Amino acid sequence: MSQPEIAAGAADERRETGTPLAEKLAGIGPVVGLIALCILGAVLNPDFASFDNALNVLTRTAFIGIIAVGMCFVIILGGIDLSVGSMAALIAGCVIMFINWASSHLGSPLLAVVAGAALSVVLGAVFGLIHGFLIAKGRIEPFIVTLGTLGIFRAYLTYFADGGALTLENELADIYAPVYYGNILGIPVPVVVFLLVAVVGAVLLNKTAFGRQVQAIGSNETVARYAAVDVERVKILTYMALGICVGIATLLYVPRLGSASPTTGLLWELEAIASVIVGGAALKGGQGSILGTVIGAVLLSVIANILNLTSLISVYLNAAVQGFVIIAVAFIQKGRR
Amino acid sequence: MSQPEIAAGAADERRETGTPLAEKLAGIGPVVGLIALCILGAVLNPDFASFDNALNVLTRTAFIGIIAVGMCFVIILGGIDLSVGSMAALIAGCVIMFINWASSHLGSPLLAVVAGAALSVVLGAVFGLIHGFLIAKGRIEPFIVTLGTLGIFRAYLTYFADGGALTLENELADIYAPVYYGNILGIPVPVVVFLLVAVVGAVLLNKTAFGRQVQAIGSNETVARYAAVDVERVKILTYMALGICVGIATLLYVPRLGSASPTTGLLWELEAIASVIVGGAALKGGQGSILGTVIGAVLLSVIANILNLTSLISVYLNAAVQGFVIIAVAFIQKGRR
Amino acid sequence: SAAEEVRLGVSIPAATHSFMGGINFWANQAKKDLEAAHPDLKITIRTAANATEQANQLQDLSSVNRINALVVFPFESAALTRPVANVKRAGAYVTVVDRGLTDTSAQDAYVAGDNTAFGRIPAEYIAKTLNGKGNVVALRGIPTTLDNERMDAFNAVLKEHPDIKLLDAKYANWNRDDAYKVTQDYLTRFKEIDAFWAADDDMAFGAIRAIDQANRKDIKIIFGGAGAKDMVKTILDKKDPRIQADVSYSPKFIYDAIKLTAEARLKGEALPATTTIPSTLIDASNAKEFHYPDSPF
Amino acid sequence: MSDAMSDCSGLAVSFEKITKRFGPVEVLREVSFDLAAGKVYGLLGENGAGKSTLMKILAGYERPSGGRVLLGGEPVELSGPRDAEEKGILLIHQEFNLADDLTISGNIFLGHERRRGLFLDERAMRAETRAALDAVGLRRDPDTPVRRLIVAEKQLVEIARAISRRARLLVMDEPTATLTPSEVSRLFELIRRMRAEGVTVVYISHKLDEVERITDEVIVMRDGRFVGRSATASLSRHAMATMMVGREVSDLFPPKVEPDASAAPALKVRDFAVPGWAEGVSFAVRPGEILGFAGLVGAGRTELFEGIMGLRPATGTVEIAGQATRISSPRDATRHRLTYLSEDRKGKGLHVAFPLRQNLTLMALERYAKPWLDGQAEEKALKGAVAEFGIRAGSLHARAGSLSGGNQQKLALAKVLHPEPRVLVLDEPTRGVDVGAKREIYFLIQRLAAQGLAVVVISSELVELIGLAHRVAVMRGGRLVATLEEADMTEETMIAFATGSRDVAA
Ligand SMILES: Nc1ncnc2c1ncn2[C@@H]1O[C@H](COP(=O)(O)OP(=O)(O)OP(=O)(O)O)[C@@H](O)[C@H]1O
Ligand SMILES: Nc1ncnc2c1ncn2[C@@H]1O[C@H](COP(=O)(O)OP(=O)(O)OP(=O)(O)O)[C@@H](O)[C@H]1O
Ligand SMILES: [Mg+2]
Ligand SMILES: [Mg+2]
Repeated sequence: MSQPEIAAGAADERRETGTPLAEKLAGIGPVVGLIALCILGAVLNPDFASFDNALNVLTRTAFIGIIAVGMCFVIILGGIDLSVGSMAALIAGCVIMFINWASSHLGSPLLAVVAGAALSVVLGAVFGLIHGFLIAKGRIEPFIVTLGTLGIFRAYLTYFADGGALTLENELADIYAPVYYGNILGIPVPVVVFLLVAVVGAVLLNKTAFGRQVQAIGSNETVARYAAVDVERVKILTYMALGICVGIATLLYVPRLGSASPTTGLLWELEAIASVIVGGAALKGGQGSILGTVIGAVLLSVIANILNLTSLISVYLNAAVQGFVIIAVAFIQKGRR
Repeated sequence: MSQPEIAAGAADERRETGTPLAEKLAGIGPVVGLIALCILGAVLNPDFASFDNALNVLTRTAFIGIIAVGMCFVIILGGIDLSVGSMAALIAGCVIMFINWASSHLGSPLLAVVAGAALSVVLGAVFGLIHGFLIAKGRIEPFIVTLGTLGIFRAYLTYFADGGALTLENELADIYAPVYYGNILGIPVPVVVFLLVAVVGAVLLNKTAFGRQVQAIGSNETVARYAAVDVERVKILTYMALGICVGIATLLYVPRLGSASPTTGLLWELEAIASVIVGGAALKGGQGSILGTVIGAVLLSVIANILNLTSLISVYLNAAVQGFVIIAVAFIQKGRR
Repeated sequence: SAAEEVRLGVSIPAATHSFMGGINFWANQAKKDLEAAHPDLKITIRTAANATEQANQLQDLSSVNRINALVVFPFESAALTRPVANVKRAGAYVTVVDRGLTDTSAQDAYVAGDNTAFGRIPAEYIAKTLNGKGNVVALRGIPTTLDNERMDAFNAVLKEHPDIKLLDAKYANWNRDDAYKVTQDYLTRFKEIDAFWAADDDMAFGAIRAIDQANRKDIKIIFGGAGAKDMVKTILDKKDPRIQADVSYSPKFIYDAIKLTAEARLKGEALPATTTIPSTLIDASNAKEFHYPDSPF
Repeated sequence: MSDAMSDCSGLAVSFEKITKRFGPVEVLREVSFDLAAGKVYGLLGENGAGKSTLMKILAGYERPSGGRVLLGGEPVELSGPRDAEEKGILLIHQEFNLADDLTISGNIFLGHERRRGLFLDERAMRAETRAALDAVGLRRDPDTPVRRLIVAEKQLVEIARAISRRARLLVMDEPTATLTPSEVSRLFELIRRMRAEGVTVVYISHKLDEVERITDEVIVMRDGRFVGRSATASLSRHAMATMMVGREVSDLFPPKVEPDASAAPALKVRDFAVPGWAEGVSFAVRPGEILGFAGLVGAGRTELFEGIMGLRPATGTVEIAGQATRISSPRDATRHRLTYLSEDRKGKGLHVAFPLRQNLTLMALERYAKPWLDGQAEEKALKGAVAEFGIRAGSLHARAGSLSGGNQQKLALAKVLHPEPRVLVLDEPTRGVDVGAKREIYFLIQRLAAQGLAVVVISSELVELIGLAHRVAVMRGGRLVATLEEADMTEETMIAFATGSRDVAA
């Protein structure tokens, strides 16, 4: 039987003590990277350190962050989902079409918006269910399934939008707007939702049988099966959880621009996966943390934010700086592995 | 350390003593998918079955196919490389700049082209070496390293091209053209090179100690380490091998379009990885085959080709059809796992 | 001869953002209208996600669909030159749209968009409206030759107005979300901005959202590009004082190019070597002409 | 092959004050002793005494925290297993170290591939593999992927791998834990041959009869310390056990408590078949009864029960407590309070990367999720299990993989008992467990049975079956050939049925 996690840690395995103090310290790895980056940002541009900028960054992290929380489960499970960006785009498109249609058919625009928001989550759950079903019951590699649906979801959005953008009617957009632009006690709604999702995710992962079983399957599927874990069911639920996260993210996304186009959600999958991995998970499954994921997501948007706030180098090289920073952060915290 | 293959395949684990017939049959899985698809193609458009069309498809598969052969090693090793598309783009850019420069400095345009082609392979090897080094010695997750270089490579190309395109001078393009457009005994050069790379890859994987060790590391790194396999060295060499494949693919690509721009090679990584996985490898490492990979790559381009040759459905839905077919093919051959 | 059937191939980029959505729409519209009008015309449309795929499709159009006329909107000028030349060599009549090939002998006719005007007009408009003095920021598209042309033209005009300062120009990838983020950060960074140039209406939509959210009153002009229907509508209805003008770059030119090519070929005629579709300033006075409510763009 | 290396004389080893710490936990404390060349040493000690760790240091897998190792009188600093191998030291691991995706031959030559020019010399490797497999008595094609092998076969491959190298000193860490008597005899034949050639052999085992049979001298460790050595001939098994545990070990087996003969069967299996593995198997276990399963490697016992647990496609009827049930997964089985301990501890039994607590409670998580997992209750359960099963771990938060082999086994046992089953199937329950702990496990099984639990014990140790079971079923070639009552349970009869030298009786 292969035990890659031992493999990866063969060297460190020896040093391991009893109490996972080292492990706790390791969790702080990404935090250190984040703090270092923030200090750098503040030095380069004092505006970086402003409260408003912090809220901007957190707010825009919310979509990817929420999706990344779901992705964290899938990656811990030993799976992957490449379709989240397309899924978000398609859900956004469907929700917009639905709200536009419903406002005239349901009578109340507010009701239409609320129903649309609910639809967003339901669609996410359904798409996740389909993924989970194909992967768990159909026994197809998650990479293949979600590569396929990546194309399918985006194609249908493009089809519905006729290649252009689906746009929420103005009046409806105004009703929906507070969901993105509003505040709760001074904190933007998306940030509040992001935090909620992260907390729920962390509780689910660490405090429930489901979370434990996800980790068990990712660590060693055979052992989990022998230990009476209902592997298929847990897999399906995990992909559904990710779908629901995508639905929630989309629910927040729609009021931001009030539109969905074929470019919506492009490459979100890479960002979400990267957040999870930067946050300390292994692509092989079995390990990963929600806190790490949240920090990973914030870290990635802080890099982009700092680059936007400064003009240190040629615009062409922004992506390069981003690349270097990602590798450097991963290197700093590799001790953890 | 999950062993889904046991979990899933407990049934096939029979009392067989000799060569596992089932496994040999399983290797045919993708072939069946390919044949089914070809029959479909021929029914939809008789021109599909023409020799010219077959050569066209094979020729254009060559780039991704060659990269996929290298990717197959990396995936068997248990790694991944997201940067191949950007790497190809950057190499193409550098080679074009070099040839343009060298034709006036080296005196002979032919020499410039030949030197440029060699440079392509050398650059690939160097980039692969850097990846291997960061992954093996730096112990950073391959996903992170190559996500980083994905950005870095493309950023530098954009920088060199000043946001536009780097273009081979016309006269030089004509000298270089036969490398893509030429034939050897009626077979297009890229197809010949593709076959060569595949054969070399297959031999390397199955007939050399290196290939054996790649499989061992992907299967269980600790075991390989305990068995005195020089894990770091093998990892570095594997990423170099992929780099060289990217170099060879680029060498063939440059004469085709004669230019490199920031959009060159976009998403090639997904196509290459998909070829390998459709060809029967597992993303977890340890298993995969070159023949399967080649068939996977051809299969993916046949799908696109059939869609090009027919106008069954809205153009917007092409990607959806592609997605459905990929999932269906994977489902048909899942018995293999 | 006029009797021969015309098999016209149309090769365009896939609908990956709204402008290309418009191109797709108008190409399909042309197919519908023209095939209905001319029974001996067969139009085959192919959409490609990148230059390589477009090269593949050109090959298939030529060798398998056996087209004898081609209208191509190249992904990249340089990259598609050779593949288009191959189609022409196989005997097809080639009309290139928007992005000229690097070797003009590979095309029979060229229907050009005016990218220089696309960059020049907003710069002139901004300079004039600000009376030659103020701060400007720009949102660029995806790094491409055509984006460079537009930016260069924009810069060239600004050079004549030393008191207008271009604070920064970052890529927002013709994408609403990226434009929204970059704009947010511009707003954090620059306290005094007079004008925004978003080199595409899609990006302008993202920028407007961010500006409204930040409640910034210093911005007097938001200038997009290409004339998306919603933007034109805004100008027409005088809904937003910041948006009073746009520059046309209508995806409808693909319709015109297909129509011209098809009709010319049916008669066995050739097109003029170059037809330039001018980019003009859209403002309240002429916005009506640029409003296509049925198009997705 | 070992007979090809006439030039290699055995290695003499001295350990000098070897200390090993894992973090704050000290597992070896100034161990010093010498091994002379060309002898067979038995290394004894309780679970967690540090035997494997010491041997890993000798073979270059671990580095000592203090002290040094001398080879032939020369102090050496081993940089890794390769270095050790070059000096002629080979270790057969207690836990398997095979790459599942490679073939038998690929594994045996991993890192030492034979080449002809640039290419692998498959023919030579295959031939050598076949020879090595013959030597250990494994009749398998060298091209079989290791993934398909059962535990015992993997063990034989491990042994074959070690003997196919040129060893001057061979360490075998519980090589026979899953082997049946015939394989063991063959292995001993090999060891004797090596000794004759001058190879030094260190033999670690908890099977004292084997130690008695094969070793020249016994070295005993306790709590990370060297406690004594003695010529094997001068020691009785009883004395060995006493030396190991540090106190008197009384009867290994508890007195048998007869089950209630009138009780309805707790598990009744009829006409059960696992295609390719077992056919027409029928048996029943009553509450309070301990039913042993004997057979040679390959008899199909493991597969039969994996079939019953819904882990393999199978046909036949299963009744639990009188009710016909369809079991399609271990989950169903657990719901019917039937649990199974796998013989493959690392591959199927434990999450080696998880801490102890998570392993222990995994099968009975519902009990701790109300709805939030109650970490404290889990912790309490762990403490209870540690006490009840005598699990010795440096720290309760350590990963299960860092436990010594025997302690992992105890944890696995605790895990399958955690859901409080009413029928318990134990496949090799005392694999790698020391005498003291074995005795505790036997007493535990007996106690559980007395409380009404029906127990099936699959074991390769016939003595264990005789001492523990009320009845023993013997399987051969996938068929149940005999069910022996208490009176007929002798090693001879069982072997006779298992090998087919006696005809079907019961
Ligand atoms: N990698 C490790 N990290 C932490 N502790 C370890 C590690 N490896 C071994 N130990 C501890 O060292 C002690 C000795 O283990 P070792 O495996 O040497 O015992 P052993 O004598 O071989 O026992 P057994 O008979 O059960 O195999 C045990 O308490 C074990 O938990
Ligand atoms: N005649 C044979 N020659 C070679 N291999 C054999 C032969 N008979 C059986 N085998 C192999 O032995 C294995 C059967 O092991 P199985 O797990 O059924 O045994 P078991 O009764 O559970 O033994 P244990 O539990 O003691 O390991 C199979 O892999 C089978 O291929
Ligand atoms: Mg041990
Ligand atoms: Mg067995």
